[in-house]
Amino acid sequence: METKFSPDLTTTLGPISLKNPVVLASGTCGYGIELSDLVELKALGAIVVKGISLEPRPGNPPPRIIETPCGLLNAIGLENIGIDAFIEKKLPWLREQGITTIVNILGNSIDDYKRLSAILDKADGVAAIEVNISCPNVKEGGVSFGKTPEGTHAVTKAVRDETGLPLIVKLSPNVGDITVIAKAAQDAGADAVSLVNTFLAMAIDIEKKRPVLGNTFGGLSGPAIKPIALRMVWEVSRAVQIPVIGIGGITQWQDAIEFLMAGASAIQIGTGTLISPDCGKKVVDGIRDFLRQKGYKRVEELRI
Amino acid sequence: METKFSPDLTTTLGPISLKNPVVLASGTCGYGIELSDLVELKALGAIVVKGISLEPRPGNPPPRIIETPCGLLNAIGLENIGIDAFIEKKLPWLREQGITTIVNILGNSIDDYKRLSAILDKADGVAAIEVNISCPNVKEGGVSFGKTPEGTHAVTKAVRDETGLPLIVKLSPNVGDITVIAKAAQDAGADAVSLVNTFLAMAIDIEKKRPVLGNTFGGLSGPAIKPIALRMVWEVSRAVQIPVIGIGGITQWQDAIEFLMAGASAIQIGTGTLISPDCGKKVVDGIRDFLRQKGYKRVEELRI
Amino acid sequence: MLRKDQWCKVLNHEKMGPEVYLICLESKEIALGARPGQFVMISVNRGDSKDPLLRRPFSIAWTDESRDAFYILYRVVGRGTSILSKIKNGEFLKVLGPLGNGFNTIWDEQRFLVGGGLGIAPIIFLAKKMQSKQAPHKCIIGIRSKEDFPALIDILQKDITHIEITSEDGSVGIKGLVTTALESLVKNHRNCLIQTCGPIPMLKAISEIVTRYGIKWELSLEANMACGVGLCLGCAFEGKNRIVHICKDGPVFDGNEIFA
Amino acid sequence: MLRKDQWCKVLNHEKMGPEVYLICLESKEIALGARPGQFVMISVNRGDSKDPLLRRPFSIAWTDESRDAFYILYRVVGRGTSILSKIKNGEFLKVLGPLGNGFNTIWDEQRFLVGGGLGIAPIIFLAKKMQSKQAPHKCIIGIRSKEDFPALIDILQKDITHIEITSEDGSVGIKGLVTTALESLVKNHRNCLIQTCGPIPMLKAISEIVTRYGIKWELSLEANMACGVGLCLGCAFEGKNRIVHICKDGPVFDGNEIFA
Ligand SMILES: Cc1cc2nc3c(=O)[nH]c(=O)nc-3n(C[C@H](O)[C@H](O)[C@H](O)COP(=O)(O)OP(=O)(O)OC[C@H]3O[C@@H](n4cnc5c(N)ncnc54)[C@H](O)[C@@H]3O)c2cc1C
Ligand SMILES: Cc1cc2nc3c(=O)[nH]c(=O)nc-3n(C[C@H](O)[C@H](O)[C@H](O)COP(=O)(O)OP(=O)(O)OC[C@H]3O[C@@H](n4cnc5c(N)ncnc54)[C@H](O)[C@@H]3O)c2cc1C
Ligand SMILES: Cc1cc2nc3c(=O)[nH]c(=O)nc-3n(C[C@H](O)[C@H](O)[C@H](O)COP(=O)(O)O)c2cc1C
Ligand SMILES: Cc1cc2nc3c(=O)[nH]c(=O)nc-3n(C[C@H](O)[C@H](O)[C@H](O)COP(=O)(O)O)c2cc1C
Ligand code: FES
Ligand code: FES
Repeated sequence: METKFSPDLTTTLGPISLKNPVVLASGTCGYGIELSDLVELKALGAIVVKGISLEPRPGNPPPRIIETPCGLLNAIGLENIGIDAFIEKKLPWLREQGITTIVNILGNSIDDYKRLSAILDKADGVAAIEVNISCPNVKEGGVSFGKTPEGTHAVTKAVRDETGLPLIVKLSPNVGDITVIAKAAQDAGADAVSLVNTFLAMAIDIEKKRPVLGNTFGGLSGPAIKPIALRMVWEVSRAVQIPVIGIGGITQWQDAIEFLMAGASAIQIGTGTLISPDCGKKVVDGIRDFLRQKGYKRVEELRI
Repeated sequence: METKFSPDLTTTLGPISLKNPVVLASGTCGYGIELSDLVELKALGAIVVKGISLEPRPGNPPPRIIETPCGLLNAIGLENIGIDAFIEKKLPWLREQGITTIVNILGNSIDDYKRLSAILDKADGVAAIEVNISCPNVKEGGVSFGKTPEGTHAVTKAVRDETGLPLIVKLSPNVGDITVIAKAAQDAGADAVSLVNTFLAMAIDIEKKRPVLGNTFGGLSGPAIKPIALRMVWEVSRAVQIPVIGIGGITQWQDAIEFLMAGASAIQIGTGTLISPDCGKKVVDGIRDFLRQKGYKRVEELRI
Repeated sequence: MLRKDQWCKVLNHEKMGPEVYLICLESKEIALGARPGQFVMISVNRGDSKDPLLRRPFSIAWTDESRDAFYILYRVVGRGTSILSKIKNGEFLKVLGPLGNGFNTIWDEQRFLVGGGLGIAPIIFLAKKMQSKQAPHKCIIGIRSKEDFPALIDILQKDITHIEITSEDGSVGIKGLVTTALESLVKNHRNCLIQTCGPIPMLKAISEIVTRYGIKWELSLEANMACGVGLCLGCAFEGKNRIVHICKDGPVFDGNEIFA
Repeated sequence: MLRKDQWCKVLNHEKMGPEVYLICLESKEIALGARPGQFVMISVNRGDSKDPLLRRPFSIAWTDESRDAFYILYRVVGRGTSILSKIKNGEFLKVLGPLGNGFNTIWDEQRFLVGGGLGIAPIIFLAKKMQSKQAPHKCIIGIRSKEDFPALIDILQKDITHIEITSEDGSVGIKGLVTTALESLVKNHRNCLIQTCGPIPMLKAISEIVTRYGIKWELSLEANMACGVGLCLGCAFEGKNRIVHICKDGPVFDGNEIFA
């Protein structure tokens, strides 16, 4: 009964084209190499490396993670090796492997973002920049830009002015109306928006009578947040003209289909990879089978 | 080894005092009577009845509920019998049973809230009014007030002017900074704030290629949201001087302790009762045992 | 009301077909107090897991007073039923019930008990009740194929005297739809009561038959449920003139209140 | 690296004490390739449940090459281990491993293998390895009481030749703390290597001993983990001069890098 054709899984995010819509999310696939013996990274649409800042960052004091019902609460605090070490030590391997690499960047000031983009603009092997203005786990900078349309516009424009690289702006869900923020990113020249980053949340250790995480607050990810993330992707897809990358709680192919139906052009998997390194690969296979079984020829036909 | 004293479970919410801090949340305990053969309602601090409007409301088209990972997505649409039928048919029974009854009200306009409060002000057996400005499941009115400090202030003040009854304002989590909204409620004369209501969310039926819920969007509740709700309660408790009632994903006594440690003076259980009618009773017992075991004499000593 | 939330021991759990199971649970209260058409809400999550979060509603398929037991017949369709299918004898399940109104059991004339697919569960209970009361009845079961639950068909053919089975593939009983069989029977029994449970298309087909012949009928409905006891108002169903709540107004309704 | 994500069959699952279990899982790769001190990440959720969400890390307690099997010794402390404890023989668990670096196994002088509480798991593996290599070693196990896992104590006393047990309540071996026993042994063996796993207070006490006598030591640490393979940076631990990541830099560290 099944049609036996091979559906076209490619998807375009403005200036870039991916071989399939499944991308590994920043902070959950290291710099790629950590996963390389466990999964074939080239089978994925792309990977987004751990958020990079100008200087190396040590991250937050432990404990940094705790499980919650169907969720993961983390306060890594953007520990990373810094842009120079990244370009010198990590990027060449990614380039040689032919892995489509998106670089997630984070700064404390507009100037940080400018300098990071200028450096990446000259680097070899960067498919796109994802601007993180939405990480809830660092005190200064970062997230505060993502809270207002003005901040979002300013950061996006600063990066846009520095580089011709495809530019994705990653949005925070910790806002009243996410469509307003998405439009600001679009207006400032973003090629795509990705959403969502983690939800600001916490857990308390009742035996010790204090917050579990060293940082008090953390970011909530995983299946728990999927219904809220999906709603935001649905809303943003209807509010902007640029492509939307859906993120939040995707751990199986059915979740990915929901986001693609809601209007996403691609999806990212975060916590899913932490639980099962081959999550992304299975999602790719599942999407292909679903398209084939339903007779859809292209991913974008899924859109409601 | 355990000290065998009996801790004092009473808690005060401004003008009212509850025999213990465990309250059943609006929309999850009907009008009380539906639960009466399954649990002893008098063993609880109070119950908040289903949101009441001036006129009866039919609610949203089905399907109205769907399960999500560790969560419940609902779009009941505030189906209720209307204030007159409530006062005539439901309130007398609650009063006779000696159940501390908080009435949750919802209107489309400031005037609706005024009229509802005026009516309740004259009714017999109302321990407090909980003003719902945060239900995501109705198109007009309600939730839009809860989105801004101005709207929150206006509704709260209108109700305050009509009644001397203890006044609780129930906050929406679908905002950028919930402390701003909480302060607006406090400034307008609220005796307490309760938070959170449900998170605006959705699910898609991938076989039917359309949203699962008849209403497209629904409100997410249950353990999935607990870490976010807890963070909001922590923040609001530190931002206002009035008592805070913590709500969101409490299904066991340990959850309740987390909220009380975060700063809540009382807690409400919603989805927990739907899953197990005796959830509230078990939470009361668990809190008592924990206090006894740790040597706390009063609930408020839990606060961090 | 007799309803109660209790831990019930699994006395027996058997596979009836590729995806269908019959589970026998211990409960004196439900064994003695349940009426055909009533249901229970079962908590399927294991250990301290909070997912799946909600209980699952299942009709009581029949009771066995001699063992203080009742049966649930279910198909594995998703996460909850898949977890349920792995429960072993001797384990315990949290069960809230019996819930809902149940079918009319005090009708003196002929009655036709029509079950489609897994909707046969409450119909079996009703048929067994009528059989023991020696009330005039005929039970008509429509299934896709005997292959769906061969072991169950054997049980039914042994236990239910007045049974007629139709199967879409002809693998057991009459080949065809249950509604064809029903129509040929009711033609000569207009003063009968039809009591039915099954998929919506079957119910709609029956509604045409009852309208044609002016027959009384009762049907049992399904909806997603969170509480099963009237607290959440989640189990709404759009009847002909009003929204009904399946868990507290039903699950059994006068057919004419639901379909035109 | 040999690590792999695979379904492993439960060959045996036994209670060792009120809250302690020993589970035997089938895996040729782990049986042959694992080193003492390495661990695995086990997915404990049943069916399609998404809660508990994360895998749980457990040390490999020992391997049995003849059966292509490895053992995990664990205590029920929360939701994950409670669900794990209900797994039956013949069921399958998803296991990622072997992970982490493992203990130094190429030291020629005397070594003292010190395990406290459930930290004995990787120490047993190491002791068995040293025993088969006939390397000079002594295994010192400190527990609260034999009552915590009587069945395990019997196994250890049978299988591990150079073992000394201390118990806080004196129910088995020497009454007292493991560190007291250790100190009296190392006094005369300064050119030894201490390899240890156990609760932080025990590690701190050992750190005082090693400082006093200037002894080399390795310890195995624990932290909450999401991935176990270096992706999330969640398993950070504040060492003396730098933050380490337990899953990829460890779980075994030079003791002097961690404690002053
Ligand atoms: C009154 C009543 C009696 C029922 N009796 C039986 C019976 O005897 N045998 C049997 O096999 N099934 C019966 N059902 C249907 C049964 O409840 C569902 O098949 C079951 O809930 C599916 O759970 P799942 O986790 O496997 O599926 P999932 O699809 O994973 O469930 C997701 C959610 O949807 C709900 N859901 C999915 N399908 C249904 C459905 N058809 N009806 C209600 N809720 C649903 C689940 O309860 C859960 O909340 C009955 C339903 C009702 C309302
Ligand atoms: C490298 C390593 C090896 C280990 N080896 C063993 C062993 O051999 N035997 C044994 O009994 N235990 C061992 N542990 C501890 C074991 O992982 C925890 O006891 C277990 O994860 C608790 O899970 P839970 O769901 O029952 O507890 P919960 O408290 O419900 O777990 C909640 C969360 O906290 C994490 N967590 C809780 N306690 C610990 C802990 N002590 N270490 C790490 N994470 C924790 C869980 O993994 C989970 O993510 C080891 C831990 C690590 C890091
Ligand atoms: C451990 C961890 C680290 C993360 N680090 C980053 C980061 O460096 N930059 C970023 O933009 N997002 C980061 N995120 C957010 C994820 O990329 C993703 O947006 C979020 O986890 C939601 O997706 P999920 O539910 O699939 O995990 C991190 C998430 C986790 C769990
Ligand atoms: C089925 C359902 C109906 C609800 N109806 C109302 C309502 O009428 N008024 C209101 O203020 N909140 C309503 N709520 C929100 C709850 O009172 C509570 O704020 C929310 O569910 C979060 O708590 P929980 O996670 O414990 O369920 C409803 C929630 C559910 C699940
Ligand atoms: S399922 Fe809750 S009211 Fe019917
Ligand atoms: S547990 Fe993820 S990096 Fe160590």
